[in-house]
Amino acid sequence: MASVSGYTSLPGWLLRRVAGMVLTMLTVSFLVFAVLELNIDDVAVKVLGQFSTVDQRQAWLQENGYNAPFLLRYLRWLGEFITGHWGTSTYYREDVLTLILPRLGASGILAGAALLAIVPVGLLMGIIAGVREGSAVDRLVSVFAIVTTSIPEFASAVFLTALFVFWLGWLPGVSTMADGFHLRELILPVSVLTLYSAGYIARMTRSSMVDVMQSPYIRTARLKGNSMRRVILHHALRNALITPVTVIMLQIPWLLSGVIVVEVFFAYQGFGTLLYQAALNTDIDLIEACTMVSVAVVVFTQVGSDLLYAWLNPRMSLRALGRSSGVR
Amino acid sequence: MSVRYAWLKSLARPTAAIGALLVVGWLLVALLSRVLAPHDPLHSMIPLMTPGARGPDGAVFWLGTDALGRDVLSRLIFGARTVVVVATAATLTAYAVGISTGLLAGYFRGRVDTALSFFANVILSFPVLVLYIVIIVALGASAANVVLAVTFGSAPAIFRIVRAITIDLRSRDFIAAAITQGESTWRILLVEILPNSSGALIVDFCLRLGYSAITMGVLGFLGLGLPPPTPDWGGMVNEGRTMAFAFPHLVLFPCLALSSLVLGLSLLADGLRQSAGRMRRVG
Amino acid sequence: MSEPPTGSPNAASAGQALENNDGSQLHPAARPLIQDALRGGTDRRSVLRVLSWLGVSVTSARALLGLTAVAADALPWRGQGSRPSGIPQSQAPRQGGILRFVCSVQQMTDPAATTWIEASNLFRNSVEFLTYVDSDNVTHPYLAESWHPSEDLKTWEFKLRDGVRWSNGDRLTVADVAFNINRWIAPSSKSPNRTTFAPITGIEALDELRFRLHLSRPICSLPEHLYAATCPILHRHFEEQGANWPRNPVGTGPFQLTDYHVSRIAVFKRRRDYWGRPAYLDEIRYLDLGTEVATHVAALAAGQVDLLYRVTISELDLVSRFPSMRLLTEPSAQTLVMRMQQDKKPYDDVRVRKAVVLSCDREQMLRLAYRNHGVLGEHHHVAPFHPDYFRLPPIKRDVAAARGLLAAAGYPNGIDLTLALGNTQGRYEQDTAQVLQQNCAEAGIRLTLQVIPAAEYWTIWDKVPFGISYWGHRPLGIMALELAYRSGSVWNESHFANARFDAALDKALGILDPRQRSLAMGDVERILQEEAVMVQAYFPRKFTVSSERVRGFRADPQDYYRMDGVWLA
Amino acid sequence: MAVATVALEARPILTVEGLTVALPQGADRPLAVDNVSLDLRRGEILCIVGESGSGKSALSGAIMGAPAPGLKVVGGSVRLGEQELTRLSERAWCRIRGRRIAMIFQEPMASLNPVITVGAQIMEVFELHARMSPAERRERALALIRSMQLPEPERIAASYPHQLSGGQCQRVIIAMALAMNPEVLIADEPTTALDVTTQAQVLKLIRELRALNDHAILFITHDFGVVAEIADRIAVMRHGRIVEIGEARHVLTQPEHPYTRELLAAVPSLVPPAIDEQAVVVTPDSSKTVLAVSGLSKSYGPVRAVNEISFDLQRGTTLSIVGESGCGKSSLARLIVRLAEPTGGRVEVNGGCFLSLRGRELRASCRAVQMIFQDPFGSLNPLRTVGAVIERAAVLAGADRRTARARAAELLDRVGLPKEALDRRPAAFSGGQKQRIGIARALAMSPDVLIADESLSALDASSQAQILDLLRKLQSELGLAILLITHDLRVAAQISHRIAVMQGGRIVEIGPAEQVINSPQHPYTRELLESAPGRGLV
Repeated sequence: MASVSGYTSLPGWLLRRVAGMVLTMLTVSFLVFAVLELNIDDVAVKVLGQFSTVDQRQAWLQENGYNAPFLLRYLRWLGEFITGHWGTSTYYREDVLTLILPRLGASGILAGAALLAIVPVGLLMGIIAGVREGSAVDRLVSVFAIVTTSIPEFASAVFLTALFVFWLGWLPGVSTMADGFHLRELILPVSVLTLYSAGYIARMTRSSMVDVMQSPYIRTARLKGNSMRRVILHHALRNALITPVTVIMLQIPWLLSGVIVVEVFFAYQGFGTLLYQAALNTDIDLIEACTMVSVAVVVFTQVGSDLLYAWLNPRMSLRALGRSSGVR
Repeated sequence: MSVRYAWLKSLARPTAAIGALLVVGWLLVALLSRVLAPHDPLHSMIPLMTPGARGPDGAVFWLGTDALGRDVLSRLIFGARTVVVVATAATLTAYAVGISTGLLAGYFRGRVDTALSFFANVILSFPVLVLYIVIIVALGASAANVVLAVTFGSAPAIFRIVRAITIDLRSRDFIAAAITQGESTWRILLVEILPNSSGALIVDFCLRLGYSAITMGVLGFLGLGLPPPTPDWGGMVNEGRTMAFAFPHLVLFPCLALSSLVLGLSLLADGLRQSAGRMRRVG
Repeated sequence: MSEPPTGSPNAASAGQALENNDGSQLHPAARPLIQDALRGGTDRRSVLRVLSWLGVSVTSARALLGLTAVAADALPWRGQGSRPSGIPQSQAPRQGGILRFVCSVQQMTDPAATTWIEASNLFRNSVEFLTYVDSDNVTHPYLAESWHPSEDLKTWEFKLRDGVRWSNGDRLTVADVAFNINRWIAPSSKSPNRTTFAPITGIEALDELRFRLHLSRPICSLPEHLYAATCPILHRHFEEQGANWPRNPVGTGPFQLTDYHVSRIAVFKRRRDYWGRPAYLDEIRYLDLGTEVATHVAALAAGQVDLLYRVTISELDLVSRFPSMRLLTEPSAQTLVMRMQQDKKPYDDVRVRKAVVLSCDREQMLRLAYRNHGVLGEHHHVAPFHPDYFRLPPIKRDVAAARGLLAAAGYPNGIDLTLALGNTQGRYEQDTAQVLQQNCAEAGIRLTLQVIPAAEYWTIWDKVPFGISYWGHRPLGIMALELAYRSGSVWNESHFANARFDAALDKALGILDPRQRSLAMGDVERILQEEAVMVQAYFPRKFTVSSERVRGFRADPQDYYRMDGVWLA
Repeated sequence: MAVATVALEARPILTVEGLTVALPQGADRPLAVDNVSLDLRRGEILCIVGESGSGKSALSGAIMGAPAPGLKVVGGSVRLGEQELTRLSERAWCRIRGRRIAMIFQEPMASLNPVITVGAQIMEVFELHARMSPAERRERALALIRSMQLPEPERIAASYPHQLSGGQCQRVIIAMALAMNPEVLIADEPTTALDVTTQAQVLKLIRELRALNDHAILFITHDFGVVAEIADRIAVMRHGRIVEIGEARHVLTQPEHPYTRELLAAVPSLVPPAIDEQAVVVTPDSSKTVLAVSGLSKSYGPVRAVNEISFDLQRGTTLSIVGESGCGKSSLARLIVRLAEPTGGRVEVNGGCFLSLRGRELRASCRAVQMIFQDPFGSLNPLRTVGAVIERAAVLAGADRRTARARAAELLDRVGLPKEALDRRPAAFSGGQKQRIGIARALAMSPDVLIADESLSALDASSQAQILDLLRKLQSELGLAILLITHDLRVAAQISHRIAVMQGGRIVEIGPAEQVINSPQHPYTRELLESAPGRGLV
């Protein structure tokens, strides 16, 4: 971190952000607990099945401590959660931790693959369009970007499946990875994700590139005798990529728990489907654990993107960072 | 060139013009839905007729019929009304919440700002889908819940935009002048700051409308959307999806409709952003 | 009682060749039934069915009645029964291979209390039943080698098959059976068997393999009930070892459970030491691909799976486009019951209920929601092809009468009702509801639909005043009525409590002679229609799809899929 | 006067003939540069002077073959030595720019790449134009930095642009420009954004480098003071054309073109105008103190921005507070007007304590002190018409709606704007006119004290002069007390009765204007006076 202007308050800043995260997680977990209170008595029915009698359900609720006052239950859950006992899922009958880890892994693979496709495509298009502002390429990229971000994920999923699975038969229809990992099963979900967010990244990179190309130091670079190519490579890119790179970091939370539609459509056993199933089944321990994980991911990526921004952009002092993080 | 003409001039740009055309087109369809729709969207006739097929009484079904024999074109037209009404209502409520909190946080800063920003951060990191499902399960699926759910999803983002603009405008001299002349805070917020942020807000409003329409589609797709038989594009895609490969028209047209509306809004927003940008440079 | 026709040629020889499996004395009712059937009085197939209840050897009875073993399934024990005839004989079954079956893997701990048919299909490969009922509803010996009832049908004596080994090595004895029966009828039992077998007062062990069941009132079709999904015979230490079958899957069947992950996968491997003929498949993998049936079809098209559990009407067109997919279909008594809870306003007024039933257009519902792939129902949950069905005068849709009833009930300008549904079986539930919505609109009933996510619907299915619930196929009409409409029954979702109906039900349950029983059923059906308990418009056919590699698999109306006869070409 | 003339070479190194640059359609005139011809000899500094929009920057861009986006060279020729530049290929231009002809810019901080160290940006010039080993390049860069009179070259080379001051950045840019010892150096408003003292040092540096390496320098500026300091020859530009060109002394003392004369007259001189000629309606009443500030201070954490400031202001008199940027003068203004809360001290307005007022009373009594601002564009709400703004101010001062409308018209007339201005939005006015509207708005509250925070620095010379006249007229007519905040001593000299000089948050000297200017006591005041460019103009 040498380049971050030597502030000793780096640990202080990090500490403050982690404290912020903990407070956010606490508030979110409390809100989730309160929201789920709306249909608390469904939990028993979900466990005992629809043919259990009312008294059986009451007995189960009593036995598992669901009849205790709301606050006590929340604090008990919090105590267990902090000490690593994330509870057992009422739907899957398995320990929450052993459920979440493989799903996180699966979503990690999907997110990684998606980023591998989205980032180069998005950045490249953005840069080319930004450099040649107003040219045919620029208009083409802008139109592509606007059109692809306007098609909802589920629509493109339906079209791509109809095309590649049923009509051409090239690709597997489902990515359950039931018998081992098959790269072929990743192609369709990743292409849907790429289609949706590559356009967004391209547009953002383009506008950042356009701003940089109009700044005074680019004129200085040209008037120093740099050829256009050198101006772009040595001067423009390093400034233009600062914002896009940090915003790409903020795509990670979306790739984790936001792509539920894609995961549900392709029956991909990822973190999104787990969260969706948990929500449908009012599986309290699982919902809480998933929420905590997704909040942690959101905050870590925010902190990560701030640090990346400070590291790439020496102008940014850490104190300024603290203030700006709220604004971003 | 006064501000009012700037808007009109911006529509001259090709992208914004196409965008405006699409948006106004769908608005008209929504307004005149009763007149335009050839059939009653809820009336069942012959199921799964292909587009262009002719019914027994000679009536042509331009876009075919769905699994229950209802005319897809009429459902699209009435669906436009649902999307326009619900998406606009949702976006407006999100804006009401977002603007009021954004202005307060941006103007007063200090504890108010920290508290509201923290709360916005909390909602942004809250898994919105859990909230959708719990609301819809607890209170039942209805247009009001979709509006509530979309508002919860959009308000924090709007809060942030308005807050950033307010912080920027607050440092301008004409606000300092107003303060030194004893202007009341409310008038400063509503007369001096808010109108000046309208440029950026209108651009975002168009994008936000598109986002709400897509969210309604996703909710419909996951079966959490508006209750049947309300004609709603997301719901139509969900209903038709299982037969999509045999009868693509059930899914193709609602997706095209939704995409074209969102495309129109994005193009309009893009056009307006260019003109707002140019205005800022000229101003 | 119609007079039996006289002078059928072989009436005299009826008695000689008939005998019970266990050689015991023939039940007195057996001979008159044969003579009546031979005289053409009652339908031979239902007589064969009754005889099989009475413990009569099916082969001897069939010979007498001149029936061939048309649909008898492959029976797992050596030597008896033939290959399912529907499959071309040319190819000898190939040993081995892994079958991938798309079926939701649900949470399940106690097979006796399971509520999902899919879950019963899983453990059906590992744990077995006392009797086996083929798709012609004829009951065959299974774990019970033979049985015979007392004259008053209140005492039933069973003899277990010898040499049957549990997967943990123990021998199957009466102690196992006693453990299960007592568990079912215990007051604290969470299993629906408590209602079905309520009349059983106790089980008396005669020796290691023979036992008697004592009943407080006669049930003629007891052996058939013993094949219900919730009646597998579990090991006697099942409860001591934690009463969680997936955790320690002890069973007598041809497959052994090795992996069980809810909502993901369940794996069964073939048991070498199975007492009957070992299965052909090496391994069965049940894959849970979620509730989107379209995704299942996509997986089949891409060759990732071999067999789907079921498909709904919306996938038919897609399946027909793939030559490699084979559509298997069966008529089935599964149906959608749109019932109204009698103790909730405004449904407490019979005129309101009648108005809803009268305004329903059954033909349009079947045509639009299920594209005529099914049989019209008569709002009393008994299917025309049920053996104990009694034909009532046809129902006519009468919107004017419905409107009149509403006015009489105090709703001159229409009424607002809410119908809750969960699409638990598929999109056609919602389509059916929307047709009812249009029908009711004509009668001034403004029906709003409340669609709830499937998983969530099971928490409120018996609480909503007016809701759609799916009922699976049962071989006898009376079985469904017993569980759904007898007052106080576990699954009585419509809170229908009518003494006259309960009495009519008991009467029908006690009658052996199929013709007499269907007469009694007439009263039962009439009460349900008069009380307008439900709108029950049609009985949809059952569909499933398999790739052409799969052989020996039959679409069973009850979804009771036996996998030991299945092999991969 | 200009430094001793250097022996000029006969043949010009740079000759420009009939150069014409077209503006994009829709601009207010067709051509940015219209048929300009000039030549430049080695060792000579030719100053091109003109108001903003006269096309002087467009000219420099065209000469470097890189016109600003939207502009296009449509005619004429530019010869560097024998080489005709207008028909050069881009590759050929890359070999000339930075090696034979170099440029320095107006915004020093923004003209350096923020993410690359300053040293690397200098070494890049050697990389482009010379074959050197990296070590040699680094050595040459450090030598260059040292020759720019910058302290600790190693630290400077390793730091980023935002870590250096404006003056240091400008020196780095000059180092970059002169790295390959180019024959021609174009300087486009290099000192406009700098403080007076830094500006003086940079001008001195440029003159020394010219003498040392015999560069031909084309110096572009709008400030005649700077022109007087540095120019050998002067060219005056207006609407894209050179209206007058000649020896510096000749053009400054006997300008031939009327426009040149007009420009020269608008330059405020250090000699305050004779008091008597003012039509005094309200005599300055030295007895009545309208504003008394004592011990006022404000600190942001460790930094004491305003440190124990005390002064008082009498009715009808003007006090100027002069200081360089960062000395705390703007913070002082904001403290008085209660836009910021002080950490100590008292402010009394017409005897009453102004600081202790809260909420409603503050709003009621704040009309006594009004303020006009620096940035004309930011001082008016772009969406509201001028009439609405002033009427609102009048209503706040207690007038009812009807009289407010009339009052607005009267005030506009008083500040010299036409009545039709009432219904137009600020975008339709020039910088000077916007300041007048600001003044009208302040007057609507009929204040006793008017604070002008750098209200003139954003205007060009002619508008500055007009606003100064207006303020003097208003003071004499209304008995207004004016507190003028500025960094420009000459502006202060023109209007103030008394002047206070601020440095590091403290008032280092205060007294009658004429005494502070002619016999300054404090050394900092003396340095300020000497740095003010164009002393020769007096």
